[in-house]
Amino acid sequence: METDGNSLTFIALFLPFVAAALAPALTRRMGHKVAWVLAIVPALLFIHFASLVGTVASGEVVTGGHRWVPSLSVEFSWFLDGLSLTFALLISGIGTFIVLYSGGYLKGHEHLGRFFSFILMFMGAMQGLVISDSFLMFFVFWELTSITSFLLIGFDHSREASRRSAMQALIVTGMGGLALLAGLLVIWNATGATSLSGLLETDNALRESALYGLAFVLILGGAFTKSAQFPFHFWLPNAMEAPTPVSAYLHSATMVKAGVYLLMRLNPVMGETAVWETVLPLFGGVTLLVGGFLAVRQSDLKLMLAYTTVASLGLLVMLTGFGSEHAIEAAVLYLIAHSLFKGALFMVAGIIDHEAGTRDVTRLGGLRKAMPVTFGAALVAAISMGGLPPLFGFLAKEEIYYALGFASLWSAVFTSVAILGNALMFAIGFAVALKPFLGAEVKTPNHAHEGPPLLWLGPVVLAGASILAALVSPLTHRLFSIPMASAVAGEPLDITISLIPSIGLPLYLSLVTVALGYAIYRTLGDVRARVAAVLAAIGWGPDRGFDQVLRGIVRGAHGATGLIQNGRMETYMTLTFGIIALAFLIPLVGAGEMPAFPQLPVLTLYEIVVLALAVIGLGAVLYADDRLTAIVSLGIQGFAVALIFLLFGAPDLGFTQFMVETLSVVILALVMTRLKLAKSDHRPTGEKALDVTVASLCGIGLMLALFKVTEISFDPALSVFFTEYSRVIAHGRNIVNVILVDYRGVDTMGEIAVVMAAGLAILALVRVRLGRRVQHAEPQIEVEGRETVA
Amino acid sequence: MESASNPYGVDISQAMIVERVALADWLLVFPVALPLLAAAILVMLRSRPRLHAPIAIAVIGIVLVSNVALLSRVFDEGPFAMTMGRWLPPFGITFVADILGVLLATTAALVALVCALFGSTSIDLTGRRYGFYPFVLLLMTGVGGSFLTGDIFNLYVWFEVFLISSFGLLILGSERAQLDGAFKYAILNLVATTLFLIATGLLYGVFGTLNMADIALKADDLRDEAPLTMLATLYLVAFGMKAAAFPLHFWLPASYHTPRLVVGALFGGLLTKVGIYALLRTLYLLFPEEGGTLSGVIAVVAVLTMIFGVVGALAQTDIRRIMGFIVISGIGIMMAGLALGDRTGLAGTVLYAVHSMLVMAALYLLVALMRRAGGTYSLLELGGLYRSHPLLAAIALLLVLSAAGLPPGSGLWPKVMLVKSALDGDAGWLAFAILLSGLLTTLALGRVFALAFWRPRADGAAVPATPLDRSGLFALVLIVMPILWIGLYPEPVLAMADAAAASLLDPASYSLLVLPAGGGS
Amino acid sequence: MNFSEGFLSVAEYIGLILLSLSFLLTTYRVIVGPTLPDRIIALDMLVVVAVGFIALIGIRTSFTLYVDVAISLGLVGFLATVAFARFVMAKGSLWVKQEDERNLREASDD
Amino acid sequence: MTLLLVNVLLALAWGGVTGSFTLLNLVFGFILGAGALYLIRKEIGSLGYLARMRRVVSLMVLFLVELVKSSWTVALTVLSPKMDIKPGMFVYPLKVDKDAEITMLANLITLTPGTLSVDVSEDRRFLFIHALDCSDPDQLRHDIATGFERKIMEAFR
Amino acid sequence: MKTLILRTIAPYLAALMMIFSIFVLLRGHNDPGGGFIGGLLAASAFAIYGIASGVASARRAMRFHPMAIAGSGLAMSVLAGLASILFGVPFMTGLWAPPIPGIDFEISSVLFFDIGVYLVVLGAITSVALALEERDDE
Amino acid sequence: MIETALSILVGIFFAVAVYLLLSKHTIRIMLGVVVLGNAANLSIFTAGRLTREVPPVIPPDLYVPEIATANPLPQALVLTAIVISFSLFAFLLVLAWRAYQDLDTDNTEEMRIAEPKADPLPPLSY
Amino acid sequence: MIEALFNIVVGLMIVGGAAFSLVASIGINRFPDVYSRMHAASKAGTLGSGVILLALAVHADDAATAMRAIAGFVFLLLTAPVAAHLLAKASYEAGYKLWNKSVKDEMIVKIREQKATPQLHGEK
Ligand code: NA
Ligand code: NA
Repeated sequence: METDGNSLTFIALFLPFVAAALAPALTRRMGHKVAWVLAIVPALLFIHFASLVGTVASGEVVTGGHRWVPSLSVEFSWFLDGLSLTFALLISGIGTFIVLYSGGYLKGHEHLGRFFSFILMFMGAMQGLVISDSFLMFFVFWELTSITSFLLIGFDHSREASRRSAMQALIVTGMGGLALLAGLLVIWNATGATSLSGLLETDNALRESALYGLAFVLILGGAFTKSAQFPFHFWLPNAMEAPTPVSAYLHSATMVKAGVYLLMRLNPVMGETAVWETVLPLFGGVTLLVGGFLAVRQSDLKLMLAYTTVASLGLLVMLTGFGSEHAIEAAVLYLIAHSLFKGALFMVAGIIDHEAGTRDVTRLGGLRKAMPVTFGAALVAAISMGGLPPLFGFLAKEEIYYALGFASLWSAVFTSVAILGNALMFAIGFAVALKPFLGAEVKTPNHAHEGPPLLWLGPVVLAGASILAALVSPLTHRLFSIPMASAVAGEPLDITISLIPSIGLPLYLSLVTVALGYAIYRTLGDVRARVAAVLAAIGWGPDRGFDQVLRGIVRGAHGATGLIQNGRMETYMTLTFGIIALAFLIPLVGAGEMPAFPQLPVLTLYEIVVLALAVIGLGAVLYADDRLTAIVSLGIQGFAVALIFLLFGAPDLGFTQFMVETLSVVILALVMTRLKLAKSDHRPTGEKALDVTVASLCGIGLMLALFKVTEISFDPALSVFFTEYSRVIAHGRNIVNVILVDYRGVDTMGEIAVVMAAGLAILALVRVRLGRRVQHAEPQIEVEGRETVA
Repeated sequence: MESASNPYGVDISQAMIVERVALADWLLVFPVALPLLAAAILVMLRSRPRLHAPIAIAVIGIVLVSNVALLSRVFDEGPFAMTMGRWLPPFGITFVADILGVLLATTAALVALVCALFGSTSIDLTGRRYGFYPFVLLLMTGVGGSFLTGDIFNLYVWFEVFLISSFGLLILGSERAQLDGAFKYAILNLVATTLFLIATGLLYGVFGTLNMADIALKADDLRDEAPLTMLATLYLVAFGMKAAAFPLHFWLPASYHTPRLVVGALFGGLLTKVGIYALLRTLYLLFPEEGGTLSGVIAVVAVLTMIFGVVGALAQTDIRRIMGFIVISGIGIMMAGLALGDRTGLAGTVLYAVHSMLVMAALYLLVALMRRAGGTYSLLELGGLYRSHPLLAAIALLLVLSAAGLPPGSGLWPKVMLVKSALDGDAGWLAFAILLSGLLTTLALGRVFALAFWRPRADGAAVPATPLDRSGLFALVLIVMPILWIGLYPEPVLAMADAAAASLLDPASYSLLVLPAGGGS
Repeated sequence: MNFSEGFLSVAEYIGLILLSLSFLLTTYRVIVGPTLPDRIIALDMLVVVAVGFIALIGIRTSFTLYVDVAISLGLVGFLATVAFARFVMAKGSLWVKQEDERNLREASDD
Repeated sequence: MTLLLVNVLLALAWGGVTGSFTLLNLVFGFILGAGALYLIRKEIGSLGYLARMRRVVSLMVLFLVELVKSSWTVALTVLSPKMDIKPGMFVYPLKVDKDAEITMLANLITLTPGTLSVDVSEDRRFLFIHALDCSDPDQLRHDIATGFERKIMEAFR
Repeated sequence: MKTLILRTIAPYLAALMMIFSIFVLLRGHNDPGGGFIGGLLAASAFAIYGIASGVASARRAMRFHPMAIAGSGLAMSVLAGLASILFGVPFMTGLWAPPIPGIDFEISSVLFFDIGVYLVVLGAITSVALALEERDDE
Repeated sequence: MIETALSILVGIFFAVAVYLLLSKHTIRIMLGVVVLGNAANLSIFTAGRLTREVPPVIPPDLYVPEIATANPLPQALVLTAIVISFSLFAFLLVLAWRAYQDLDTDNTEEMRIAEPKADPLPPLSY
Repeated sequence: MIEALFNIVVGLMIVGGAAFSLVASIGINRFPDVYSRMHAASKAGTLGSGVILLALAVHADDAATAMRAIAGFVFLLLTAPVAAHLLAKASYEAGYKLWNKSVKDEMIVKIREQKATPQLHGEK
């Protein structure tokens, strides 16, 4: 292990965020040219990571970290091996050109600064994601990529489509993120590892754990949503609502690959199991085909590319899942190739859109003269995408066919899938790269000409990189492909494929692919129509399903909430008291806390009369047929209670109860003079039955509780103490009052606070009144001097 | 002093604490005594409402500082107790400064300070004359007292103090909707506190004591003969109602959107959390075994609450009402930790409580400013705020993320802890529910963001960039800072939450702290 | 216990019984009304009887502290009656009408 | 001067109520009484005291006798198996004209069973009285005029 | 209310009730009574005064706004509790001055606390009663 | 066991309180509040065990009472509770009146301002 | 001896007072209308309880208690007639009629006068 570059990596993790914070201010000052300044940041990152390539290529791993949340065993730690370093290089490298490209593409946009800020934040998040070591740090950055992409997709927020796509991406990837979190925590549980590097050292622990299945499903939930695997693929094409630099960066080269990264990262500890090798290829294959077919239908350049991206991601997942050495090597090579050519093609599509004013492939043609540089870059990228030599894509495609072959029926199926998928991508790639440039000139909304270097620099460099990487393939392999593939496999691998084709099955398969692809390319118009017809016949897709689900949720929520929180006090009260009754009764019955049959009391005649008085008073309150009678009757039960207190040695209580009961009646009478008086409380029979039941159960519950409590022998220690010291230390003979003002004076302090607050609140109620009976729409601002009496 | 207070020659050490009290121990009293005194003085200064805001803000600020000092002392040197009136515990009322109570009290003071600042411009002179600041101070007194007292009946009293002050705040202004909301709020809360009172009466009848530490000591001996499960259930229902747990939550959505929003912020920030706090205390300190019996019920309630809350939020058009339901959803999440009952889960609940106090208050303040910027509370009409008020939008986004438990908000960490705890405890379904509620919260609040901020206004007109009042925005920024801080560097608060959880799981040490002699009775 | 004490004790008990009966009878008037002032008078009298009852308990228990309870009750009981009288003045005419109607209805029921 | 007297009386009452006639307690009672008088400062007219003590006592005696007598009558009425009453409302023309005197007269009339002061006319010239036995209102008017009213005028003028 | 009899007698009754309320307050430590009951009695006195002589004259008799009285009571109670900070004893510890011969009650922080209770109850309840009566008078 | 009698009485109080609180009419709910308070107070009083007629007051000539007195602590608790529930009651009553005044109803069924019946469906778009 | 005499006097007063209260409570049930019931309530009732208070005064050991009991009696005498007056006046003004077998109603004139005057209630 290597811990060199510790502090630099630490700085690298924060640098993009610092730049993001500064971007708006800088942009305000420098305009779009700020791109040159801001691009220094990813460039520096690239240089930093490039400096580590040698170390990593020699088989070492660069790690480092700081304490972060030790209470939760969360470190702020990073881990650079072949896999993460390659990703980091792609992110920072492509990121450099994306920043530049953005400067050209959004020149003059009023929120350019904000855009830079978002895209730099995203860059920081993505970079953090791939080099994180600790699980939670990984998760945090994972979620940050979702959130920043939400902001970027919704950048053009005044359009509903943008907002919809942003929400869609947030929800779908958010859902995956939560699955991922759960998955990581399950893995933590299963293996005890809290970091990726720690996990990789556990070998078979996870595979052999009973939690493997759960972890697998959850991790796949994260990976598939992020990498737009069927049936979660729909958000990605919709995300094309984002400005093109975003599509080029997030939705081709970086973020969508996070899912693939996750699968690759976990392959050494989760792969090579039957489910892994079944589920991943299956979903990957389906995604490849779905992506390919849907791409054919499109005529929008970006959408065509988006669907091929879906297809490519399917291919990568399929390969990763396949699990063989060649499959992993193929996945690694294809991932690198795809990042380069897809990034370039998206930028090309953006340039065309920017310069010609449309991205509709059917309305474009003959731009090669006006935009030669762009055309060159597009052509090179398309060739790579088509898997033709001498580009890196060719190496990848050859390796794919090596990996799949026709070894078994299982692999034969996937070989066919791969051929079909690659052919479709071939066709689309060339459609994007050639159609707008070749043929007769078509009149476009804008008069097209070559864009500024800020725009074409990116595609050119990426296209060049595709060539260069292929030309020096042994070096590329040694520095990037082999360390990465080894990391994915969890064991040293070797990659030897080069531009010099060896005659064999892979080459034949490539030729078949090219032939098929060319055929599709030639008949693209027909195919498009036919696919469109098929899709129209199906008439439904997960994209529409998303809307339906969402509306369903909102409607359902509205209905359900209206049912429960229905605004009716009666419902609230009945339910509440029903639960209170159960709270008394269930434990008494269920937990064996039922009281024994209580001893019957011996009472004097006048005690009986006083108790009876209370009951009579209550009955009178219940049966009173007007409210004033009820209030007067209320006085009876109140007096009876006071007399009970007096009879059982509580003069203070009786005293207070008399006063309070009387004052209650007084206030009732004062208030009643303002109420219109009508007879009331005739409840329908059913309701009455329910109310009586609930009320009786509550009453019985409390009665039984008191039976139970009073049958226990009582510990009078507190009162003995109070009595003992009431006079000799606390200077008072009235023990109750001594308790109130001394032993438990704090209670009384709270109590008078209540009294004062009640007085104040009542005063506010009585005095602060709306002068007129109008509903004020503006509750924040109150009219002065509403008070009538000072 | 000694001779004056003891003219009868009684050995005072049998009844009273003889050691002198260090001045630093008074930090334990200030969170209750100072706001109470200030409230009294403001009521005396009724006719000078202009003095109210400065005095109240100053006093709350002092309390906050004193709380922070108390927190750092407790965290460094361990908990301590003070028995009021010098009477030996369990005879006097004991206040206990343990990490759980002090952490929550400190957060509460911060929320109160922010709301007091916010109110200094949003509450007019009539509102002040009729008690806005006294009510805020009394609310703080009640909440602070609840967090610090070690006596169950005293807890009831503090509950009533903050309840009545919440009534006062709720009706301030006397709009029609306020009166309706306040009526439901008041009656249902009265039922809850009365149940609390009845349960406490029964508890006293069983144990003969009110000091929580003393009860905890005695519970084991009485476990066979006393109806402890029933008592635990009664407390669960009473505090569940205060916490607005489903299906005892009705009062909250009926009322929280009706008062001034700064009041909503105070309520959303403080009140329900006191219910959660009380549940933690009763179920883990007083009835650990019975709480275990009830954990299944609590877990089901937790799930229903968190899902119902967020479903309710999705159903609303009025952004104020959305926030009410979001508050409820958070309660469900805290109850999940309560049901799980391991150290991670409890720490998650405590941390979530801190997070929720800050975020819910901030959300209500945000709504107030959104209303001021956008002119309406209706999601059907709001729009265009992203363009007109970018700072507000940024804060809104951060709060949305916090509430949904996403980075870099403060909600992430407690949620991680709770999910971890659920998975550790083989309660995968609980973990699933927590995550699902997080997702739905993202949806509900994400929609608010998309509709109110991103979407242009329906009439197409640009929203004027009305300058928001300074102190309001300042207050919001002030409360957002700790939210972001917890999101990025949760360790200090998390460590405290963890320590609080550890102490909750060790009721014996609490008892030993309060009753060094092992109980006087 | 000598004769006079015994006599007193019996007298106290008889007094309590008589007052209890008085309570019941007065309560009966509170409940049956028929008019609002009838109920109020009866409630007022209930307070007065309670004053005597408390005084009697004071004698019986020799805890003379009850006398203050009795006095205070007399004072606030007066307040209640005043408040009710005020109410009758403000709203009484409404009640007269309602009660007349009810009495008529009851008369026709018989 | 009268105020001072009333205050002293209040202080003595305080001493009686608290059961302690020490100087300090009386002084305290005096202070309390002064406070109470301050509260009702608007209502205090002039009241003569000591000079009329004898006549006041005479009034009280008359009242007590009347009280017992008529209580007995009412008790008999209540308990008689066939209740034979002739209630009614009559007007009593007042000779006293000071508020305090009118009030005292009305209250004494009320306290005496069988009669009940219902109201004083606006011009304070008439007292409306309800009597359980109103068969001979003139007799009732005469009894009051020569009884309570005359004694009150003797005592307070 | 418009009645000569009540208006004439109410002030005296009110004064008597006030005195009695103070009596109940001061002896509360030794016999039933105390600040709360005393306060209620005092509030009843003002309520009767208000009903009989009009709210305005009741307010004039009080001089201070009843809520201000309540506030001063609460402040007094809290300060009585806080006073113990000066003596190194916990909050709310009773501090007793040497007894004064001839006076039934002892001067102490506890007494001030109870007086605070009295004032709070007096102020708050009176405020409510007068506010409600006032509405009716309109 | 006098406690038995009072326990039954408390049960009745509680049941009546609940029944009144389940009414739709605010004034009846207010009556329920008063009865509920009494139920709670009596239940504390009963749970603290009962003693006949001996108040917890030390006679002037003693330092400590000679005979067993009623348990003073529940009395103090109930006293606090009475005061508190009275305060709350007073507030609620005035609130009910104000609600009646401004909402023109004393029927909770018709008090639907805060949560109106026709609650609009939130927007389904984005 | 004095003690015994006091005891007997107290006992008689108690029974007498209580009996008077009982009579009063019978009275308010037997009398035909609200006005005649007031006679029972405000006098017989007051007297009954008053006598018991006086009994307490006689029975009390110390002067202070005796004084307070007498003060209580005086309070009763002060308040009871006022209460009765208020209720009677209010009832009459509200329109509660006298018993239909009443022999006279000379107050009806006054009510007619009042109805003619514009302000019915209100102090100001
Ligand atoms: Na009902
Ligand atoms: Na209560």
